[in-house]
Amino acid sequence: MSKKESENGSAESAGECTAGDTKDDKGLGLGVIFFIVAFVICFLSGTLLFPKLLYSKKEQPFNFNHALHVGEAGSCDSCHSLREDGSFSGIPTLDKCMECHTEEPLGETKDEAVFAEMYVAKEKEVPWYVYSKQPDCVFFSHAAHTQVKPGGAGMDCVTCHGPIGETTASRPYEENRITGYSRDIWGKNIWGIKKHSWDRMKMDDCAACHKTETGHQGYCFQCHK
Amino acid sequence: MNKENIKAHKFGMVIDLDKCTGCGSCMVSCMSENNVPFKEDESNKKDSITWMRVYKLTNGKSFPDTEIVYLPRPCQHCGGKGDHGHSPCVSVCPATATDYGYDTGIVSQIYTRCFGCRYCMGACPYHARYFNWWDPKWPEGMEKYLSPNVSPRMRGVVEKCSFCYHRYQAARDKAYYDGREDIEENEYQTACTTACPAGAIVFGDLNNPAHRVHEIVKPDPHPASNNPNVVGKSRNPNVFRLLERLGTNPKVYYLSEREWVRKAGDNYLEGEWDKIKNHHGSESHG
Amino acid sequence: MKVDRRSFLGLGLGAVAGFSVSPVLLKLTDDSSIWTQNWPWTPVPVDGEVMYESSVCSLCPGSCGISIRKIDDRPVKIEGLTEYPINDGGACLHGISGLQYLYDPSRVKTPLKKNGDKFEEISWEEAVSLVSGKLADIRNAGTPEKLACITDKNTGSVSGLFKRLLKTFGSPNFYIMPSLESYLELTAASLHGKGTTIGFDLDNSDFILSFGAGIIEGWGSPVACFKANASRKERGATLCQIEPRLSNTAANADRWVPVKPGTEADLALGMCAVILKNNLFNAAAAAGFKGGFNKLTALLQNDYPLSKISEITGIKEADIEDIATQFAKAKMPVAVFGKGRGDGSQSLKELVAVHTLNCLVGNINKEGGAFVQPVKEYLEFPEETMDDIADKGFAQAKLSLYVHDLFDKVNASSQPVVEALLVYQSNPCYSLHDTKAVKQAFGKIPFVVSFSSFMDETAKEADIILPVHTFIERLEDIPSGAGLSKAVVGLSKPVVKPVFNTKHPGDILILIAKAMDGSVAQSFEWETFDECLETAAGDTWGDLSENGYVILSEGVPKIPHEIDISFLSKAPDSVQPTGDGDLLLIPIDNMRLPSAAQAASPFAVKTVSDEELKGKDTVVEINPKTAKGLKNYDRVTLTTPVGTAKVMIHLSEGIMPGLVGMAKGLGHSFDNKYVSNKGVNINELIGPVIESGSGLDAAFGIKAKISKA
Amino acid sequence: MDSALIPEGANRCSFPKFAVGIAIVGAVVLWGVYAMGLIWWKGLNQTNMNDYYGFALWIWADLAVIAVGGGAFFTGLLKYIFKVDELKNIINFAVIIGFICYSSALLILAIDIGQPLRGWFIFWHANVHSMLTEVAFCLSCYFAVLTIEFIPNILENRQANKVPFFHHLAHNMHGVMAVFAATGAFLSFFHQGSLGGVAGVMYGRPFAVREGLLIWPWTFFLFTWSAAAFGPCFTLLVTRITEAVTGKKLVKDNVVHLLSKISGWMIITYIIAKIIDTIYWATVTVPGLGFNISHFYSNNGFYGYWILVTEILVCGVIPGLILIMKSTRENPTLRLIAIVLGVIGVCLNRWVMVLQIMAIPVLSFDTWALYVPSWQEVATTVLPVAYGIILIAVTYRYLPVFPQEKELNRTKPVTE
Repeated sequence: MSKKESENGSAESAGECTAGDTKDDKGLGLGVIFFIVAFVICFLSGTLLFPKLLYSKKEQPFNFNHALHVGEAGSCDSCHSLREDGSFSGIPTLDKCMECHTEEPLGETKDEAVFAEMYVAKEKEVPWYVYSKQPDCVFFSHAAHTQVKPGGAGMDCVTCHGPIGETTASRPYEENRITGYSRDIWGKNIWGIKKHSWDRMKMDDCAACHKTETGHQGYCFQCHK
Repeated sequence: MNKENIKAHKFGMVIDLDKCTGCGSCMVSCMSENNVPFKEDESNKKDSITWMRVYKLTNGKSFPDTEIVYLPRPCQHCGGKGDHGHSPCVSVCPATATDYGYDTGIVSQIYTRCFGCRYCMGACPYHARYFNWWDPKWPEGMEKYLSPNVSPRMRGVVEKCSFCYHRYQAARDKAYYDGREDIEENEYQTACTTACPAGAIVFGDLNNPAHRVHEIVKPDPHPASNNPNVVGKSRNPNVFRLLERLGTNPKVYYLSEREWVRKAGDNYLEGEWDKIKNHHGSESHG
Repeated sequence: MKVDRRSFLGLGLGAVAGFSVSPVLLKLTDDSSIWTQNWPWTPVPVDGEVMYESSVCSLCPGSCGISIRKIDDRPVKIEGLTEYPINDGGACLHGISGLQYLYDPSRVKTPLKKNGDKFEEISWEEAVSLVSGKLADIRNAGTPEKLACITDKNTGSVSGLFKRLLKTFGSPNFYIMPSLESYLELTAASLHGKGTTIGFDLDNSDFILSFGAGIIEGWGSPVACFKANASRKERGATLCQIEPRLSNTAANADRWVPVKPGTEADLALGMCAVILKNNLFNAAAAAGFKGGFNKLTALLQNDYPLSKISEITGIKEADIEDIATQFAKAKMPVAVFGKGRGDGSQSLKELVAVHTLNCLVGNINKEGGAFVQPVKEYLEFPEETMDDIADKGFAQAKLSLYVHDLFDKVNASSQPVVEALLVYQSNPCYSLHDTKAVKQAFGKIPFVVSFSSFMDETAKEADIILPVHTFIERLEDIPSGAGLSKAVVGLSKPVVKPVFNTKHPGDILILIAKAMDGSVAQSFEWETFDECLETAAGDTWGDLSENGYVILSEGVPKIPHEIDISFLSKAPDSVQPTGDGDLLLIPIDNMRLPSAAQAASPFAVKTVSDEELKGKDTVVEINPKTAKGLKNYDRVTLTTPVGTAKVMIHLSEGIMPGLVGMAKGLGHSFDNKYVSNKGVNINELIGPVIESGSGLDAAFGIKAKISKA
Repeated sequence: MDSALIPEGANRCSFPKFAVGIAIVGAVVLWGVYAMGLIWWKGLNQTNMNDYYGFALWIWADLAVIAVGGGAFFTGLLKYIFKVDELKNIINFAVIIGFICYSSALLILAIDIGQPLRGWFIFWHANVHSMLTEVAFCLSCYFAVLTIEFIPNILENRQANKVPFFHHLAHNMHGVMAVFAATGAFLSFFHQGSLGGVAGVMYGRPFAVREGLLIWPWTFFLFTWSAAAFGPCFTLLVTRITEAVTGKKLVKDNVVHLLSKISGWMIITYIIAKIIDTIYWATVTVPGLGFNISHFYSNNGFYGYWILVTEILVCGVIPGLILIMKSTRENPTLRLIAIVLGVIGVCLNRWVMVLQIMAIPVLSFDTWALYVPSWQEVATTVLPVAYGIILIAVTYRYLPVFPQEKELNRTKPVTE
């Protein structure tokens, strides 16, 4: 709006003050060119360069083959399970891993060797980066979403987490330099455009789904603590 | 009306002031449960964060006819005029940092949304809302006892009692896990309720006639005949609410056999109390 | 080509427009919104699996069962343990704040040795060798009786080990701090014979006559009392509270009878007289009285006529008669004693007089009455090995009967009568009357060892501090007492790894004993305290470790008891307050402020009323009639024969004119800004008054003056 | 030194003298800025506010400056919409005062909130039901309008006006100013009103609560009306002070008389409404809630009936009467008394509607809560005053604020 006004202003003043002065037309032309060049550069850098600056990349401690584990263990909840009190256990602890693994590697990958040497041998938990990590103010009940009806919503993991179970390698974790949030919260697409239900995990996405599924976007305390 | 409202809960509390001993367990249990900070000098009660505050009331008579009663005051979780959910604080918050959960009747407070204008505090006649005048600081190492169920607050935001909403969430998680549609009365109890050694606090669903709180309070679902703003008045003559006449419709009820205590719950013009006391709590009974 | 103003304009506008239609603005707005919501200095508690562990609280004699909620290894909340026989789910504010003690800023983090005015850190090895070396010197000098020890109680394995150490060392000088349990045992000893104790069946009584017992002020086992009080309301049982001030108990009672302080014994005896005169006593019970029932009857009838009692106590004759009659006629009456929390100064005359009411109406070992039975023992230590030095030393007479007297003796003598003092789980430099004198005595004792978790007033006076685990870091048997109608022993368990370089007190004693020779080392053959407890508990251990508690006795004792009233027959005198002020300063016990060994937690201090503490000032309570124009929060100087203090005024209609009520439990002086340097320690203002006939410090107050500051 | 910037034909004091004056007031500004920095850095614990006094001195100052700044919108409304042409001689100054008041109000709000960096959440996450949201939106928009109204005056500076673009811009903006004035009046109506609404909707506070029309409590209308009534008083007062300081007559008497007259009638109508409101509130509203009005004016060491009498009679009825009667209105002393009383009256009203509300106990067992502001609060409250003085001094010196100045001071060029 300010642009329009100023342009009008300047055109008017040009017309009134220096009518007949042809140099101004040239100037205007040059202005337009500069405008277009600046516009394109800024637009492109805002779209392409900006995300690169905004996020820092962090590699996971070692590569994790989800597809392989799903094949061996069966399903997501073999490792990412609900506890008996209904809370979600999240990323498995070393103890959980060691229910299947042994001191000796089961396979021959370099990653498993790292796991065995760096973590199992030292009895240290693996410091995984959690792609879907929500901030402290958020309460999220996995039970409410994954448990079957009539109590729960009976959703599957993919709806929010995407087909992570089919991946054979861990992608780098991207952290927003301003907020410290995982990139998965805003989503890969810098415009915030989502094609799949799992492309974004912002509050509005929760609210939109709640609105569709329950008729109401939900009250603050349903998801905040 | 949406699906969630059909089976809505209305969590509330009734506190037996004759049993209350003023021991302070509820206050401390609340602080410990909800990561309430503390500071060097807490003797100025006007800047001391106590979601649950125990007031001391006296009957104003001189020695030896003096009487004392203690009155624990959590957030009253007002339903607002006509019990429509427009609590005094909720309707004034400019940033929607507090809302009324129509599914539970609980008034929320979202610390990350609040920017500290304190309008809600001005609007609340119960002084149930507290401001973080200081950044909370724990002595070295003590932050290890903080509970992950309640976010610690930052300086410059308002906080208040949440009826231990996280306990409701935990109870629901358990119910989901067990494949139950709803929670049992004893599964969701606030930290003050469970801590009270005198058993003076009863908490439950005011919409559920099987719950003890409902049995004691017997809330009248209809608006009071003399004040359409008042809904949910108790039909128990010994039960009252604080400042009921304002139409805030608190969900915290109080119980006392002592008349002066019941009278202290609200403001009355001269002679007014004597006219209504016998009908108090039962005026819309018939 | 000329680059002019318009080119720049175009450039600028293009840049703005380009960024505006790119995602930058939207994304940055959203990100800055998020950025302002999470400040890095606000702690984010780590989430994990929720687990509950049960244990027993030993912060006070209440011995409540507690449930500790943990997130993975991290305890986050203490709550009452449901179905525990004492508190069944209830919890008091101090227990709930228990985790604050774990991380208390004043915790002693490692063994310390005093060097001049300062403490320096030493290793455990050095600490143990210093203590054992010093003790060995005393023993080798042939004066083992010059080792003294103070703990909080007589029962339990840790106190047992301290006693064992002293006995095998050769010293009889083992003392305990006054507690309700100690007074119950004294009263029982006087009326029913040594080795017995008294419990009150408050849960079932239909008429509770309390002589100042702060049933909801922290008296006895506080949570059990809160529950009994609540059940009283439900049962419709009566509570009649006799005390000079409208305490919470008085406020909650059915009847509050203000009495002049210090005249409770006379009142109780006056009521006895009424009961005797009106033939309301239980004849069968009275028939069994030993020690001169007739003499007592005659004494009461002559010396305690209603009119005189009324004048002494300030209570109307009709009221005295009425209360005595109601008490005697009640189905299950019980008279309860132990002013305030019951752990302060008490007069044996008063205790015995009140309990005589129980005896007269024949409610001993009846439902709803007073239960008299032997102190329950559940521990059996192996026989001590005693060498000559031990035998000789142990046979010596104790320096004094009670702990307050010990320090008088120390102060009175020019020679060191105590060469070394061990202090455990008690804070005499804070909680005994005339703390200045107590500290002076500490200065005269050449070697003081404090077994303490905190740098409290007493630890500060010590030469060596051996830091012990707090109650949630250690295994310990916790026997109940404190006037409960049942006897329970609970097991306190370590629910968290020790936060600092501390040790279990039992383990420290074993280490010290092993570093010595002779009968001491031979009597401590266990490797660890855990082993010691397991063997000493014997048969009890299985149930104790499995259930977390064992009920030692419950219900009405079906055992005979004797009643010996010879103490009262001697017509002992009542104590009088010292000084010549026109006012009487009395202590106020309040649930929110612990008064004994354990200082308050920051949470507890936060709950303290601004009618008791304002900023750094103690607020004292006076009746407006006494105020003489003083207003709320006026500053005054309070002077007693023992000390002076600057305090503030709170006007209250709930206190008898002529009295100044001051909260107990304030005025700590150690390094915890949330708790210390707040108000005045009342024990700095009150001096001991020894009761003739019992030797107890029975000071219920002290004369005082106030003048405008 | 700076004579090139001074409007043509105007007499101004020497630059050093001016600089010294600015420096003195500037020191006060610095003091305020220091306090502001403390508050931002250390937090609101630097104030004496507490959980009972969530709203205190600042909110009063905020409401007061907005009320007295109401002269801008009301004069604008009269000038541009109702075409009261004489007012063009004071409209510039009214706008400047309004600009100062509103920028101060925004600054105060920025200090007052606990998390200043989140202040924009009021727009980003707005709750449309909150009166404060309405205040924030209208306040910000109206501040933008005031800025736009102020710009032409700035562009009339001798040097700026030499730039043809600025010259024409100023000219054209004057042309469309009616649109902005209308917008401003509309916005002002709402935010002045919603500031009143802030108090009126607090139904938990019997002293504040009022019944009303639809969603708007009566205080909504009373606040708008009082701002329109007393705002011009403040404009006149500041003009009078400026005249006294500069030793010059800047606005012709007929303009002053006209504005006084309008203000007088507004005050009278307002005060009648206010009296009716007070009587209704005292006899119907609060007794229905169990309160006798003596509850609000007794049992404390400060708030008595005097405040009610002062606000309504001394600072309402009296100035109103003085200003509606020609003889008294045209007596400079009486007029000055009236406008001073008027300004005090509206400020007192805002005080009562902010601070007294907070002081009064509502729970039967609560007590009065009185509060004394900390020096940081005082300094930050004085800050806008000092800033206002500087801005007026600068604009007066360099801009042709008063169109009649030259005419009125033609004969005898005097330096102050």
